[in-house]
Amino acid sequence: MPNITQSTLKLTRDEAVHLLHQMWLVRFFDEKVDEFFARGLIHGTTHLCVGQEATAVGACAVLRPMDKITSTHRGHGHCIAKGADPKRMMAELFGRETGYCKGKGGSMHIADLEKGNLGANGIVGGGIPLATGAALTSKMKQLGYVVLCFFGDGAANEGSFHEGLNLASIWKLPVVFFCENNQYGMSGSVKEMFNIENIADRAKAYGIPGAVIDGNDIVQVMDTVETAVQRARDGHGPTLIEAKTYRWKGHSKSDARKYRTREEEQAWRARDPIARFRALLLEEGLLDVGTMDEIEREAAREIEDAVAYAESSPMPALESILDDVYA
Amino acid sequence: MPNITQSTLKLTRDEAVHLLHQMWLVRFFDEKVDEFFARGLIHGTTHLCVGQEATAVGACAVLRPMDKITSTHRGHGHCIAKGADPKRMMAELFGRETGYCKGKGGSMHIADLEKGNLGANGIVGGGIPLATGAALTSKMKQLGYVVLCFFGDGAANEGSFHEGLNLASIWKLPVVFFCENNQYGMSGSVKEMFNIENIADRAKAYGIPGAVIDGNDIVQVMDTVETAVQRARDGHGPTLIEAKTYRWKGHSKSDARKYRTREEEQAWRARDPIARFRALLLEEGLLDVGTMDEIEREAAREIEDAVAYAESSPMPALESILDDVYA
Amino acid sequence: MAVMREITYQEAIREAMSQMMRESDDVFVMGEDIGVYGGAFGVTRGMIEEFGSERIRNTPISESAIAGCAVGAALTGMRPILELQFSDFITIATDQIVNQAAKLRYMFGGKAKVPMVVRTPGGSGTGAAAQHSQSLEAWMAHIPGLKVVQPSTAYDAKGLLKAAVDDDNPVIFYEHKLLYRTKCHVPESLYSIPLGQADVKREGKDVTVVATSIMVHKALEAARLLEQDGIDVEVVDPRTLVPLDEETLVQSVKKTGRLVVVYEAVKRGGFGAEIVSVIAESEAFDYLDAPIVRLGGLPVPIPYNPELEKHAVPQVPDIVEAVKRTLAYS
Amino acid sequence: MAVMREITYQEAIREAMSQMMRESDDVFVMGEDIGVYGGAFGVTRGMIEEFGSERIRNTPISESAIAGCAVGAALTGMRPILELQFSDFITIATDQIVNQAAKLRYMFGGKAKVPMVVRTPGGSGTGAAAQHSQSLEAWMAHIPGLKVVQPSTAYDAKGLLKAAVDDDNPVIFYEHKLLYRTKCHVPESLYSIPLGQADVKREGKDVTVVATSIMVHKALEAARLLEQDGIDVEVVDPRTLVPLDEETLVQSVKKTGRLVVVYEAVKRGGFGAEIVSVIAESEAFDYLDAPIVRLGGLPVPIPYNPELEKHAVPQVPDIVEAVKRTLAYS
Ligand SMILES: Cc1ncc(C[n+]2csc(CCOP(=O)(O)OP(=O)(O)O)c2C)c(N)n1
Ligand SMILES: Cc1ncc(C[n+]2csc(CCOP(=O)(O)OP(=O)(O)O)c2C)c(N)n1
Ligand SMILES: [Mg+2]
Ligand SMILES: [Mg+2]
Repeated sequence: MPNITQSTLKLTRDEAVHLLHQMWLVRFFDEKVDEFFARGLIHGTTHLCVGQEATAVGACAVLRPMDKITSTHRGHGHCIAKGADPKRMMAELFGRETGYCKGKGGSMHIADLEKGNLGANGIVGGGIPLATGAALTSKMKQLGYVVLCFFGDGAANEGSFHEGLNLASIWKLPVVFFCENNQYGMSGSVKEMFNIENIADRAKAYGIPGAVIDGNDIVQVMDTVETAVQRARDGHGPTLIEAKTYRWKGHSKSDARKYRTREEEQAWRARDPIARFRALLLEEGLLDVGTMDEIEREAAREIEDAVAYAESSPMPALESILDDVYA
Repeated sequence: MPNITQSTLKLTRDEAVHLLHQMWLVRFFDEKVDEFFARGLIHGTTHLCVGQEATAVGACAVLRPMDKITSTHRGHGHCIAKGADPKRMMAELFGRETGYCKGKGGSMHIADLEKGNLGANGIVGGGIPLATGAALTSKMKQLGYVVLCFFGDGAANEGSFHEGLNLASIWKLPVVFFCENNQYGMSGSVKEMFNIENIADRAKAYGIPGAVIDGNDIVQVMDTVETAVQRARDGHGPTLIEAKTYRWKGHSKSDARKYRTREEEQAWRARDPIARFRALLLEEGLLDVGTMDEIEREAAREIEDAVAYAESSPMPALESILDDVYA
Repeated sequence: MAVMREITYQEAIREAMSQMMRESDDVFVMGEDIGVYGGAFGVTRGMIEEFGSERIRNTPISESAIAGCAVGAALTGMRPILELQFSDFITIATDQIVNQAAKLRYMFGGKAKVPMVVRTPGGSGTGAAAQHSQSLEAWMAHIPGLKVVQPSTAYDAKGLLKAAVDDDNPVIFYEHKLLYRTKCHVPESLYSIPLGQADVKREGKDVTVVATSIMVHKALEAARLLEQDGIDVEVVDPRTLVPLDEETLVQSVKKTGRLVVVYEAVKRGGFGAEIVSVIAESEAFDYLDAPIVRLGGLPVPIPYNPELEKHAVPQVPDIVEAVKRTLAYS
Repeated sequence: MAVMREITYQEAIREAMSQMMRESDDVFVMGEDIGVYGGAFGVTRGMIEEFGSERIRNTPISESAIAGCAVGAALTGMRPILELQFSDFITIATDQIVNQAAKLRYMFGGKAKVPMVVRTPGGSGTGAAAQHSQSLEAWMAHIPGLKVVQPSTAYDAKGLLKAAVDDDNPVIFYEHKLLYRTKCHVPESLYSIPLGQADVKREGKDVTVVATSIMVHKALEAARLLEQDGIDVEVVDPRTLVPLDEETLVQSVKKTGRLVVVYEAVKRGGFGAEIVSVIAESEAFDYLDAPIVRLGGLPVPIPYNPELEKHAVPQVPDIVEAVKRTLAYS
């Protein structure tokens, strides 16, 4: 089985700016959502990806606009990284007519088809066969796009993971399976739910390459995904990437986090993907502190704008409830 | 990952007699069923295991009476090997009241709970989670039994395979997963449906031992299963065994076998598990030809008796249709 | 007068698929053993020879992935036809059909469409017992976002399949195993029967029998027998459960004043209950001269023994008796 | 007089499970995040501390395997309670529940039994949108071999759960997310409410409202409002859909002559259709003074926006209006 080798990616200054900006957007978006949930201003439930910015931003950064992603319940980061407008995302969380789903989908169902985001999914593992099907279209119509399929460690124990990866492998479909292993499902630890060290070892069960990477290192993420995407685009089929990372917040709105220790959380916070990227950029001399601080402030402003947009957007009309069931 | 090593099993004469007898019972049973289907005397559909006698008989031979099995749509061999009475099996195929399921189940649903056969299953892969659950009972109640779970190569691409093996592994349940890889699903070849050489390689995905064996060599089957059963009984959890074999007949009653060549079929017929076992017994001097021929005749007689029993058994009363839906 | 061509239900379905595949590259078929094997019931026989293995895609035994794969392909511009080998196996692909295919468009605020057809054989009568003989169409009809079709004749099968493939929504297309070999006149050229139009298979004035799938044939046979007793039965075949042509049903009941609903699925909770309710809530209620009679399957899994198997679902004499019962009521 | 203890629906379920687990080693619970997390809705909170991780088994996210594992355990002598985190996820475990648990006994000619309970929360109202808010109980009620329970109060939940666990058959036990925090008097000691006994939650003579799960509460509230207009509503809660206490429903309708059926599930093909049909076929038909009125969910996936979400299912004013409509009919 071929193995993915890591090389050091060379970033341009513009790319660095873009990536850092995106990471902050993701972080601020979810921190804002967290705050609004706590204040009871947002309805339903939500799953925040604070701490996981490097996987979403890094993986999407090496995709072309025509490439597609499938996302998960923890999907705000993927969505922003694939180019969505935080305004319309926030509007969706506020249940507004201007939201990506006209207020009908909410956090777990945001999709942005124009940008190639085939949608978050409320069913753990539900997006895996969908990604396979989208890749089949690419192959059958020779469209040249690749599908990047995000899913969590928990999803890797669903039957859809197994069936989807096998199907993609035997049909050599242009899809990259990207597992964000944040160590837990809702509360189930990977240590209890798997009897193997690395989820990526499962690649062998389908005869495809597997790679285990540090999901808090955006450069490694980009590097690995790029190799896998290229492989897929060249017609050699899927790859399974496992990125080790951590969600800083609880699973969803009400989570006392009894299943893990505060020490463990601290240790992972010390591996903050944004701080690490900043340090790298500084070290490499690509961006200075002032510029980076300004990028951060700019992202914070955009999220404030998104909130203002959402708050001032109209609610959907009650009659709209019957629309869009059927095409 | 630990590996299973093969050693040469020492058989007693009695054991040899028993095994050979069982293999013939299985063969004659299914050949008789084939004939009756062709003559339109049996209703429904059937899946014959002619050519696969060594897996069913060998695997069950090393089980204790208290151990359990789960079986498949191609389950007559498993059933006989676990000690069922061919009379009541044949009666079931004839839809009679004296059948194992009172005529309600038919070929795909024969179960013999007293002997530890938890049933054939019409759903490909359906028995895998059931086996896991039966093993959980053994563990929770400390009953000491092991569950042997039969399934086909095709079933190894069902989500239930993945989920079931993972669950059994993380809970270290006393179950042995035994894949009868007869090279095809209904028509799908393992060459097309898998991108890996050996299905047993999937054991690595669950952190359990895997073994690939010649499923037409009954001694190898017994040897390997015994090691796995011991491991399970000792509390070390499941094993995945893949036995390479072949079904001589079509998938079910109407199958033109266009998906494979007559040459391939001939090559596998040349590896007849019964002929090979006979040759071994002769070579080892355990049984002579005359004795072996008599065993064969005796088995044939038993199957004739089974047919007579089935034919002379009463049909279930129409009113019985409402019985046994609920306990 | 030219002799009208008759082909089987199975041939009609194959012909419709082949003609649509010739017309559009977006249409393709996926499923287990649909290649050289021709499918468990022979429906796709010969198609791989014409269309090749890229468009007649033999799949692994992975119902959940293949259903989800069809959804993903539909979402991105293809028009897949998924052959699910037995309709009982929808139970393995339920999430992908019910939570994904049916809901994506709505959840996404109308931005997506999922034009896919799941063709799948339902029903009992082949001796395949409880896990291969169910009629679970009521489940699918309960799900907003899905359309549900149950053709009873070769003619309807061809035209409805064309409409289903042309439809931009997921359509569950229930075939019946025992109908595959039934024949009737089917035009050679491709035609479409709109989803949501019931068909009055026999006009009558004394009693309305609403029947679906194979029960249409049993109802027609019962009607022929009842005619000898001077009873004039109207047989209405909804053809599609979703959308349901309520208007035609209501008009028929208003005309006859009596209603018998016949379906093969387990009576309890079957779609016939919805038909009864639609009538009981409608203006036809006032025209009813007798309680509605529902005939459905017994509350049992389908048994193997052939006599028990037949006994598990309504047969012609049951319909005859039910019609007489409703007429005797006063 | 002693003050009667009131506890929540959630506490009642937990108490029933704990008491049964103390009585029998065969009873255990399995499900996702039911350990220290206490389950997605907190129902099992504290139980792992008392019973340990062997009997409060935290599972991987593998709905199909855990359902099948429960079936296998039940078949061999345990009495598992499976917590399926959201009832929508039955779609992933459908085969194991419908093709295995429900049918094994029958297919095996009566030799097996599968005493397991699937506890699972249904319903909308929490803003979790289309994949987490369904009410699919009608599906399960359609399947011979399954029993289906829908408790509407803490009192009923405790007693029905006891009966469900004692039952030798697979029972699907639908909890409602919005009922978890509702309170009422619940005796401390363990008691059983037989499956198949409807409960007349309010006696009345003018109109019968049959309501299930959370709709029982909405119907009672509507009844209080209608009382002010001098309308006397009888509210009947079937409590179990299978077995269904047809007798109590029929008697109530014979008494009042008018029937409104209210359920949260999508109206089309929901279990309310079965209730309507049972009445339309029964001797109560002759006593009906108006068409039956059915109130159910709109034919849409449950939307996220809270106002739309409420609008998707029947509310108190809808029931008030429906009752008035049926009374206005003549
Ligand atoms: C099929 C299914 N089962 C269970 C759930 C409930 N649930 C939502 S998220 C989650 C944990 C998922 O874990 P993982 O895949 O690791 O993703 P993470 O939340 O860690 O990002 C669970 C159990 C669900 N939404 N879908
Ligand atoms: C879930 C499911 N899918 C499909 C089928 C139809 N079917 C019955 S047997 C079979 C092939 C099974 O192949 P394998 O597991 O290799 O067993 P074998 O028949 O070769 O013994 C298929 C596709 C089924 N019964 N159940
Ligand atoms: Mg996780
Ligand atoms: Mg096989």
